[in-house]
Amino acid sequence: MKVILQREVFDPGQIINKFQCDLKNVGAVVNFTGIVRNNKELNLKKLHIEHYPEMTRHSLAEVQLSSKKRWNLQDSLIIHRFGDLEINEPIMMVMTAAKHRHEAFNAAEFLMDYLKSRAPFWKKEFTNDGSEWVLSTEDDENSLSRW
Amino acid sequence: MKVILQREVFDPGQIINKFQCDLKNVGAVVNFTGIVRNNKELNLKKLHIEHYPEMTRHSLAEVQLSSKKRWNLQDSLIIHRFGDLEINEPIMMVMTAAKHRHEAFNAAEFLMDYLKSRAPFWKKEFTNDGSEWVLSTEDDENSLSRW
Amino acid sequence: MIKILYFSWVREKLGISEELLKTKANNIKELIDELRSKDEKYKLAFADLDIIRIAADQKLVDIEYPLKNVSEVAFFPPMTGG
Amino acid sequence: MIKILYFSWVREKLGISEELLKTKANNIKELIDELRSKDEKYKLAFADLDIIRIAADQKLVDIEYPLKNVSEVAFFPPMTGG
Repeated sequence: MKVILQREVFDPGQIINKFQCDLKNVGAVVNFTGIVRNNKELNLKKLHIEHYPEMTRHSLAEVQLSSKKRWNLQDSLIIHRFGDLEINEPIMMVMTAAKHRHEAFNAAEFLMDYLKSRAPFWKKEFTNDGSEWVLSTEDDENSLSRW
Repeated sequence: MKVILQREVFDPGQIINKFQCDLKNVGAVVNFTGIVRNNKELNLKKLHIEHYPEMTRHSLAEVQLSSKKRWNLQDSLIIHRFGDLEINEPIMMVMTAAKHRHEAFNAAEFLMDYLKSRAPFWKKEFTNDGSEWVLSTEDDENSLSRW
Repeated sequence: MIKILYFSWVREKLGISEELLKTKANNIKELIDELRSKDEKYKLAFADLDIIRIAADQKLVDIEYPLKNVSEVAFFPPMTGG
Repeated sequence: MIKILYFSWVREKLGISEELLKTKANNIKELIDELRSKDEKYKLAFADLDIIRIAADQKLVDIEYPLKNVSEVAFFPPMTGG
């Protein structure tokens, strides 16, 4: 289990292969990759991500541990970037590995719901017209309640 | 949208990167990889997969199309191997790409549930003691009903 | 003439993966009865229809499915892919 | 002495990312009242507490949370990561 916070762009395929390579007798691996997409006005110049590093590390490590127990995961990995990101670059990735697919899927969705509403990251969109903080959605605030 | 049926082992990371590279303005990519794991007795020598190629192609292409509409997918990909497979090799992979994560997750889970119970593949386990066809599970037979 | 395909242990029990059959069966049920009457092997392969799945022209169908215009029927156990 | 951190637009409205404060506040609510009384900027940043989230020693807490033994408090808007 690992939490990686980094400024640099990462290579999803390379990380997935490395993650799978280290597994032993696992049947199911689920991966979610979040990618920077354009805004509604299609004029995004860059996305900036601010975070609260110590809290991010603590809270993600804790939620990883509880998801490991709950879904009997063999392993999981969370990568999240901060700083300046370009359109089409990966923002973050969650990986889970378990014996069976439902466990791996559920754990990955849970980790994503947690990340969206409880991990201290904030996105700011920069356009030609200036910059604006992204607002949280009702959906993201409520998704965690299903677990 | 593509369905790939092949005997040869594939490189999950390479396929994921290729898939993501071709996407435009997508926010969420989900990947499921199924991996050959040992049997309960821990004496698996190889896994053999038989299939019904024409039906596989038809049925998977059809279910891909309906999942695309239902979850507003930008793209999806299904790879499934047949023939002889070794422990820890990838068996199959499902990828989905959508604007939002719930759509990508739901479509990937639906495609997996379909694959498990409706796509004409059969697994046979070879051990030192001989060979045996894998039995379908109640769970796999019923999972599709939730969609 | 109808083409019949067998997969997995159905194929193994019968010792063949496909055959062509001239049949007057109106539906799958009648086709299975006809096959059963051919040979002991078929009786064994089709002993428990709960664990047999059927495709007509590559679509999953049930045992009542009519054979009119069907050119390919396949018999196999529940799927275990993925 | 308590360390206070500000993130995202809370940080921008205040013009600082952290400060050290000597406070007699018993809980977060009292701490916010104290900050509000300091300066117009704080009044603006803490105008709508529905859109403020609070962490005490890096754990999410609510406004009634006691400050006893807490050494670091953070104020920020709802998270938008992932």
